Amino acid sequence: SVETLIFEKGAPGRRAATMPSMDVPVEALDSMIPSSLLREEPAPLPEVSEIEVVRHYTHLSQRNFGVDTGFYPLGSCTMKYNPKLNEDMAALPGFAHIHPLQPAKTVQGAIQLMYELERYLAEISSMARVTLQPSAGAHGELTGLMLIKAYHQSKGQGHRNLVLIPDNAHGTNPASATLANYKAVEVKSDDRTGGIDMEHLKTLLDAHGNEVAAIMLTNPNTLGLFDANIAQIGRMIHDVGGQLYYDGANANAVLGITRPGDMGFDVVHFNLHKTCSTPHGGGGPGAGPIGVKAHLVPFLPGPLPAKNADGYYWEEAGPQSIGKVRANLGNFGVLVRAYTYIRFNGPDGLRHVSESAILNANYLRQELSSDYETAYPLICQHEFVATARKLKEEHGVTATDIAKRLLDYGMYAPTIYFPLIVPEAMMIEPTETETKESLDYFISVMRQIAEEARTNPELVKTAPHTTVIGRLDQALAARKPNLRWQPGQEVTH
Amino acid sequence: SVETLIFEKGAPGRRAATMPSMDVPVEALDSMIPSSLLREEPAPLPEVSEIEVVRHYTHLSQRNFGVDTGFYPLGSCTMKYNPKLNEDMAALPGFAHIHPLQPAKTVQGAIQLMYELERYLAEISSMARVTLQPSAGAHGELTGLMLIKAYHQSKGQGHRNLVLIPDNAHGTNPASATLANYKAVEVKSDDRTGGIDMEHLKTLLDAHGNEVAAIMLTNPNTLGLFDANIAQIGRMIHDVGGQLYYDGANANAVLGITRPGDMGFDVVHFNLHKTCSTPHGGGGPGAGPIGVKAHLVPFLPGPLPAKNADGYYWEEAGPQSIGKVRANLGNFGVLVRAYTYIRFNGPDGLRHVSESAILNANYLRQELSSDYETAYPLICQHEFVATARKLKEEHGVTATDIAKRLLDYGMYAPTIYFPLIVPEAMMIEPTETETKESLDYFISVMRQIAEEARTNPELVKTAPHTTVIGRLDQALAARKPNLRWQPGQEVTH
Amino acid sequence: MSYVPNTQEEQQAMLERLGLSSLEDLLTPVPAEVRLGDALDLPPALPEPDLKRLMSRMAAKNKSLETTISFLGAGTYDRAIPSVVPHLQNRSEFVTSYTPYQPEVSQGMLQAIYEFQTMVCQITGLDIANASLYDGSTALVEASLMALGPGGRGEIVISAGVDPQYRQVLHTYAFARGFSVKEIGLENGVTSLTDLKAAVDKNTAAVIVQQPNFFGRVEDMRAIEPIAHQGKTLFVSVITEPASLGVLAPPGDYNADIAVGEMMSLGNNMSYGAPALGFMAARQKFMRLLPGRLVGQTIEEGEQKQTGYVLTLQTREQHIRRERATSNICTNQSLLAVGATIFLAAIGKQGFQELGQLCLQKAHYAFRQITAIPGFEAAFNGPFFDEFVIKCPVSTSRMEQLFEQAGIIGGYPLAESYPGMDNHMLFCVTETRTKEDIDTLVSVLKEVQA
Amino acid sequence: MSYVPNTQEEQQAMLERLGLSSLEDLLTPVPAEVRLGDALDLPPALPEPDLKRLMSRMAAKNKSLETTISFLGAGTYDRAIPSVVPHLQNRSEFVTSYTPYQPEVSQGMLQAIYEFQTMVCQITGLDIANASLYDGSTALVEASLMALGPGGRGEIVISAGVDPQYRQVLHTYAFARGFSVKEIGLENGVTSLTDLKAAVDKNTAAVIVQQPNFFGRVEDMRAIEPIAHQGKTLFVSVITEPASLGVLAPPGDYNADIAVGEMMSLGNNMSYGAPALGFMAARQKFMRLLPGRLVGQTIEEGEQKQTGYVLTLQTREQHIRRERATSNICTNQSLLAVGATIFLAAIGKQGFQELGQLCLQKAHYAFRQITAIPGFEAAFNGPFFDEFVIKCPVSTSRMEQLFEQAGIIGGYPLAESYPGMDNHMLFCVTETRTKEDIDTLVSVLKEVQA
Repeated sequence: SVETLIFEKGAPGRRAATMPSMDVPVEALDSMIPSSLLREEPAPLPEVSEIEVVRHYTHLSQRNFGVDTGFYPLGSCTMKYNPKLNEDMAALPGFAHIHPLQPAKTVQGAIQLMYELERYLAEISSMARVTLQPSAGAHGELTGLMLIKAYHQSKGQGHRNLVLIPDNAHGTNPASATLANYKAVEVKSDDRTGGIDMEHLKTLLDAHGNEVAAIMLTNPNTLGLFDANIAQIGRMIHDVGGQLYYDGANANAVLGITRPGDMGFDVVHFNLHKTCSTPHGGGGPGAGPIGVKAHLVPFLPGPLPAKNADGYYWEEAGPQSIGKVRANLGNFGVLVRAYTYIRFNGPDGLRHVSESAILNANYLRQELSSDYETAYPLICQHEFVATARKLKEEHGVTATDIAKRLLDYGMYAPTIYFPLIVPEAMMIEPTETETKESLDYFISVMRQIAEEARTNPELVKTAPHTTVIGRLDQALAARKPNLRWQPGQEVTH
Repeated sequence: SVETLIFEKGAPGRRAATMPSMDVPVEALDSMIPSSLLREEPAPLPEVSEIEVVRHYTHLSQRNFGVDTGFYPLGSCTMKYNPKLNEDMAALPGFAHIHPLQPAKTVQGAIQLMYELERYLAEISSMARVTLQPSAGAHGELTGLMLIKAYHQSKGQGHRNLVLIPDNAHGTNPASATLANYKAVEVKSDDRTGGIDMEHLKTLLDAHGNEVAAIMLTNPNTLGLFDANIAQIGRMIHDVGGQLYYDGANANAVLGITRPGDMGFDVVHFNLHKTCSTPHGGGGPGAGPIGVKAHLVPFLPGPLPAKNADGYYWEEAGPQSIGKVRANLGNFGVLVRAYTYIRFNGPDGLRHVSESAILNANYLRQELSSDYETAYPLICQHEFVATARKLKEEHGVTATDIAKRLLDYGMYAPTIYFPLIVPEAMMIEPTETETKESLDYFISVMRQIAEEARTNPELVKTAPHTTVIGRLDQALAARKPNLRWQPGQEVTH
Repeated sequence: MSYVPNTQEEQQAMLERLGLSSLEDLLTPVPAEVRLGDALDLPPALPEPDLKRLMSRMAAKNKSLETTISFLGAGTYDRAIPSVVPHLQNRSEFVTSYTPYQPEVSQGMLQAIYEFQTMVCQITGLDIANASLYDGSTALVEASLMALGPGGRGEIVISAGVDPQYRQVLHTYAFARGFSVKEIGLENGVTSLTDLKAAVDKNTAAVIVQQPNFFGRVEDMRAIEPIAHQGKTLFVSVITEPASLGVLAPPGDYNADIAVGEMMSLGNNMSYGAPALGFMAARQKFMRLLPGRLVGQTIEEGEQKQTGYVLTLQTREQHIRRERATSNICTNQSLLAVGATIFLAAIGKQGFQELGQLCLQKAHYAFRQITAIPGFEAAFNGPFFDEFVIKCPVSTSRMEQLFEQAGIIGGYPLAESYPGMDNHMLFCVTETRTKEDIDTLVSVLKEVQA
Repeated sequence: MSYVPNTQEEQQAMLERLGLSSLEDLLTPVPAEVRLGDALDLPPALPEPDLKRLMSRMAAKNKSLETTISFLGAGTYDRAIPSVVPHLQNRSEFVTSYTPYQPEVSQGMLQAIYEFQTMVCQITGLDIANASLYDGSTALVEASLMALGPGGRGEIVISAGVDPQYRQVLHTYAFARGFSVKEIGLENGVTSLTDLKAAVDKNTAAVIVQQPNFFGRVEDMRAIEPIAHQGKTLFVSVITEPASLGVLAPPGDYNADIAVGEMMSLGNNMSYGAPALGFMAARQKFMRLLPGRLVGQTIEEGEQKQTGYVLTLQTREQHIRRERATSNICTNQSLLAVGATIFLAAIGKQGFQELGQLCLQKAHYAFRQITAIPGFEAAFNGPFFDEFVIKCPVSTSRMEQLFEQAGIIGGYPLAESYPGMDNHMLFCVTETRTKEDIDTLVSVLKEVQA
């Protein structure tokens, strides 16, 4: 079943939405704008009626999987339940219909919310201040590195040009380092613990300590393992004059249990769309606030929310600020949802979130271990990495095949082939909002798939079978990219 | 794929929504209510978490067909597009969150809307006044008959106890007559025109004219045919002292073209959920306002919206009123949607609605006629009745089979086996909101099904094949009714 | 402004297929003598944005109880609706669907209604329930018609404690259908057992009592039941405030035959009082007499034998039975039933208890505070749920002025429905009222100068 | 208050499977020295109804532009959003879905983004577009980074007519990445062609001009283009008010290489300015240099060969290319792109033209009315779209006081971003402002005493 493109629907002259009436006297167009600057041909947008718009996008939605339809055992992305309450709060007219340049007097509630959210996030991460500007995690990373750069320059340490990044890090880490004009240097993982290889770190610091601007870590790391050496790592980096950056992608494991600031980190980003339950929206919007220790505060982008006897206001950044990292004030609509989430849970609730996420992950790890070797057979935190290495070697069934077969059973797939250091990796994060029944179903399906791999590998290798479409030709898509519809285009190729 | 019942989900102690906090001093329960009147066991409602509630009802919605998902070629029920604008207007806090007993001063907008809607409906139907109280068409019918009864009694004609009803009328007509303590008398249809058999009517009136309280008609009738004798029928009924009741189910054919009042009717009901685009909601809510000619106004239920120099208010009913037919003031949420629809369309738009509905129906009638005989080969109005008589005789394929097979093609089924006077009837009403493409697709599918019936009747007789479930055992459901879940119940039987 | 998708060109092409040249040609079956000459005299069409502005202004002329403190109840209750409810209830596959006559593509709605029927049974303690009725008042009428049956007994005995509007509706139907109604007076705000005893006789088809009654008073249903049941009379319980069932004994426990009432407040907006959600639950033996739609569980005809849901026992209904049907109901309140189902699933077993307790405790706190103010007296002495009647030191119209000045909406004046109860107001306090709200009311009352 | 479904009993049972006795046992990998001793110092949990009340009160402290007349633009535009847009955009299968890495169960989102990419091309007149970027300002940065490439030219030339916030962001990135930025001054409110000519040299990677510019003035892009293109410099057009494309020549027509900007106003709420919807369109030859996600059409591997959609050219992206990626963007603005797609489908070809014309005509009406008031002068002379700068007879802070008293929100004071422009205000009039609104503004201005 295919849903044709909106461009293939409708007929000339059809329309859906009506425009406001033209209630002012009308002047000739070219009396206002020189003809040479006027549009010659109308944009060839669709010409469809309202019922066609409604059915088309309703059908598209029905061809899409979401948290509301099923389980996402997806590592490092914390696909938890997105409360409807959050959506309703963000839709309140006083939040949804305000302009970023309104006088402060007319947006006291909005500034108050951002003021308080900043303080909540600072408390959760043990940081001095937080900027809510960054739009997503990667944006936060880059902002954090900019702050570190500005800090080093202020100390006459502008030459520091290395950023240490573990070999199991998210791809955004090295990419962000490059964008901030740093050189990314890989730090090896310890085969046994999954944490930083302390020897390798020491070697690197001994050789290049004076060039190190920062280390970027997530803890628990992408293996779902908490690096017990974290305090020691912090001391080592600080000793050579470097800064510690905390990638908050895995913060769902630490709420109320441990705080990046207490671990020794100087900068931390949050992924509010992971940790604080705001929806992923099929890839965004997110929000990536960053918190910093006191010594980095002068460099924060401005403005920051502030409060005095007259009420809330925006305080412009000081002279050392790196400047704005985006227009306006941050992804407010997302921030309202995160604020709602924090107030709903309270301190005990947030801790219960992390404990429950950890329990669910360990439960899956334990129950799956007979069929899927865990990369590191240790108590994990909110996620763990299993490998399909054996099934591949023995039956030719890959992590991709298993992922695709899961779709047939009404679930999404784990993150696969990441982290890069684990062959046929399947990174599994159940989150705290899944029921035991849901986890048990996942376990039974994973066992079933292992059995299928052993007895009928072709079934798995050709999966999915029950989805609206089968595996797609990715190579063709990349070789002959078709990125937009053109009139007369029937099918791609 | 089965979705288990909500009762089969969850676990003891689980919960979704949270209650407001108990912020007043708490007293012992039995100090307030005698123990004998207290509930002993809590109601055994589900114990489920929020994610379970969300997934369960999301899944149920996905197992349901609606106008937003596809075409309903459904006669006499006008399943047209339900504008999202209507929904938004009904959800405005000033409409959605008001109490029916608020002082008039605090609900001026609500009374104004009902005041104006009453006048719009009166204009559309050519009636003197309208009551917005009835909850649905059938409720409107009964209310109308009550008015007629009160009117006759006021004239010393309380003995009139017959209501004439054509043999092709909706089932609600005779049922309403019975409820109003009338005897329903069937009037035959004319084989040639589909309208009232004038001879039979004359015979009935000659014999029982003095006993006739009313005749109930819809025009166009359930065959989709406009009865050209309507003015004459009106005169005949009035001549014997009877009243004319207009069943508004088919009003989508007459907007701005002809009006029940001008045709001679004394009472008319509207189905706002048909004619005025308010959604059917899987079977309700609807709204069934009735309009009446001036001589019936004193009998209307009260209160009625009124206006004076101080603003809008509710005017109590007079001494001849039949009294209220429901609590409060009418299905306000539905009325807001209908008001929105009328204001959006305006007088020209409403006429265009009916003309387009008629065009779409005739287009289908014409294009289907080679495979499906039309009961009456005449220009129809908003709907028509085709018959599968031939396919049944020659291939054993019934109207039911065709209906079920349509489901496989992503469309709903026509109304079947109604009206009762047409064998293997399929009553088809496309409405004005379907595109030509949608009609052409329906035509091609109906032709395809006819072809299937001829070449592979089994395929049609065992349809549907692509739905989430196949044909269900209706006989079993009625023989051993299972109307509720019970603990421990695994499956029905 | 139009939702008609086809353009003039497309319509012309379709007309050509019909051998016609204009839309006018399709109207030939409508004789000239009944044709409308002019355009309808209605306001001109408005584009969506202009119409939104007009409607928003009209809505803004109403004082929304989302932002106004109100103590109105009297049959319609302000309720805290969890966010999940509208999000799910308003899924367009529910909203825009037709009556589920084709079960293969309507399993979602059918299953939701089956769950609704079950939940109605769970909270009322009765055996079976239907798929909904228009509202509480017409549900009461339907129960009366069931009790009256075809011929036989001809009188309904009803307590004056039943919502006055419901009684008005019953009288309307009694006029049309031809049966009689006898009202039983109240003593200390509850049904007079003496009068009731005297009223019930062989002609009595049903005894109808509301619990809690219109004054919020808890009736002694266990004492009423044997009186009602004397001589095979049916005992019908009316419930307008379903939150009470979280605390009070349900109809099943006090041996009611039928329970009817209003469940709109469970998950649906007040919406100026309607669309509402009438319900009916009954003992098993009345199954084939129930009015309205019923959803039943069954299995697939084919080999798979999957469990599924269908509209069943349709032979009772008007579209099959026609003039022999005992009810003419057709369209009902399905979407509101879905709302109530989601609401009850969301608050669940524990939440439903808490809901009742919150209403009870908050109302009693308000009652204690108000009756402590000099000049404000409790009208009755005895148990109540979340509503109570206060005799005020000044007229209710004066009270309403004071509430208006304070920007709140107070209680409901009773004199119109209960002659003689001048200065009496019915106050309702549900879970949506905070202590702060109640204290605001109390401070307004304290300012009243007798 | 918790969204954790499993009860304590269930968690205990799971712990037992793990051979553990408490949740605490799972935290052993976290060393004591970094463990948090106390509970977090956050406000206590609130149940949903209490939290809703708190949030509603906080929201009520903001003046919503749904009910307040405003003439603010300056990069964020109030737009009439058809009701269909949020109803469809907010379908939970879109809202709660992940990045569509598994195309077989994500065709809906993928196809919607493919349609978005196409529509961006249709309105900009360029060949290709990506799946969205954070906002207009970061889209401008991404275009700059594309132009700068790996090594090579090192300077971006940007008009002072580009949104001041966008330029601030560019400067921030220039600091971090290490490139230089040269700003070109304005003459009569538009980019100085003389200065631009003088500024572009072999080190210029891109010339960036906003159309219409921050003052609403229409730049002569046809005159700028040859200057920008001298010596293979890229010409980047910035568009913050996409409604202008209904009337003005699109970037493709004036030979821009890249167009970036902000499309939040197409179907998405203002939401205090964000989440926004950065877009990027470009000529075909830049395909493999585009940052961010791209959706491509392809076919099934199996026999059916159905058409489908996938994320493609992922080897450009950070999760594959890591430190060699040219952008680090990962999460983008998919859901807002879906909103814009539905918006553009709903208003369609004709509506998009009308939208531009409504903004243009209404703004010009307002301009004529305002400049007719003694003391209020047009700051510039020349074509503008839906924004214009007025020199007021009193200070802008005095103006803001007057607006506050009148209960409206006026224009945007320019002095902070453009030193020397004291008393200057930027007024915006979109299709959402009625003649009545404009006349209200005019009557407020008429009261101003110099």
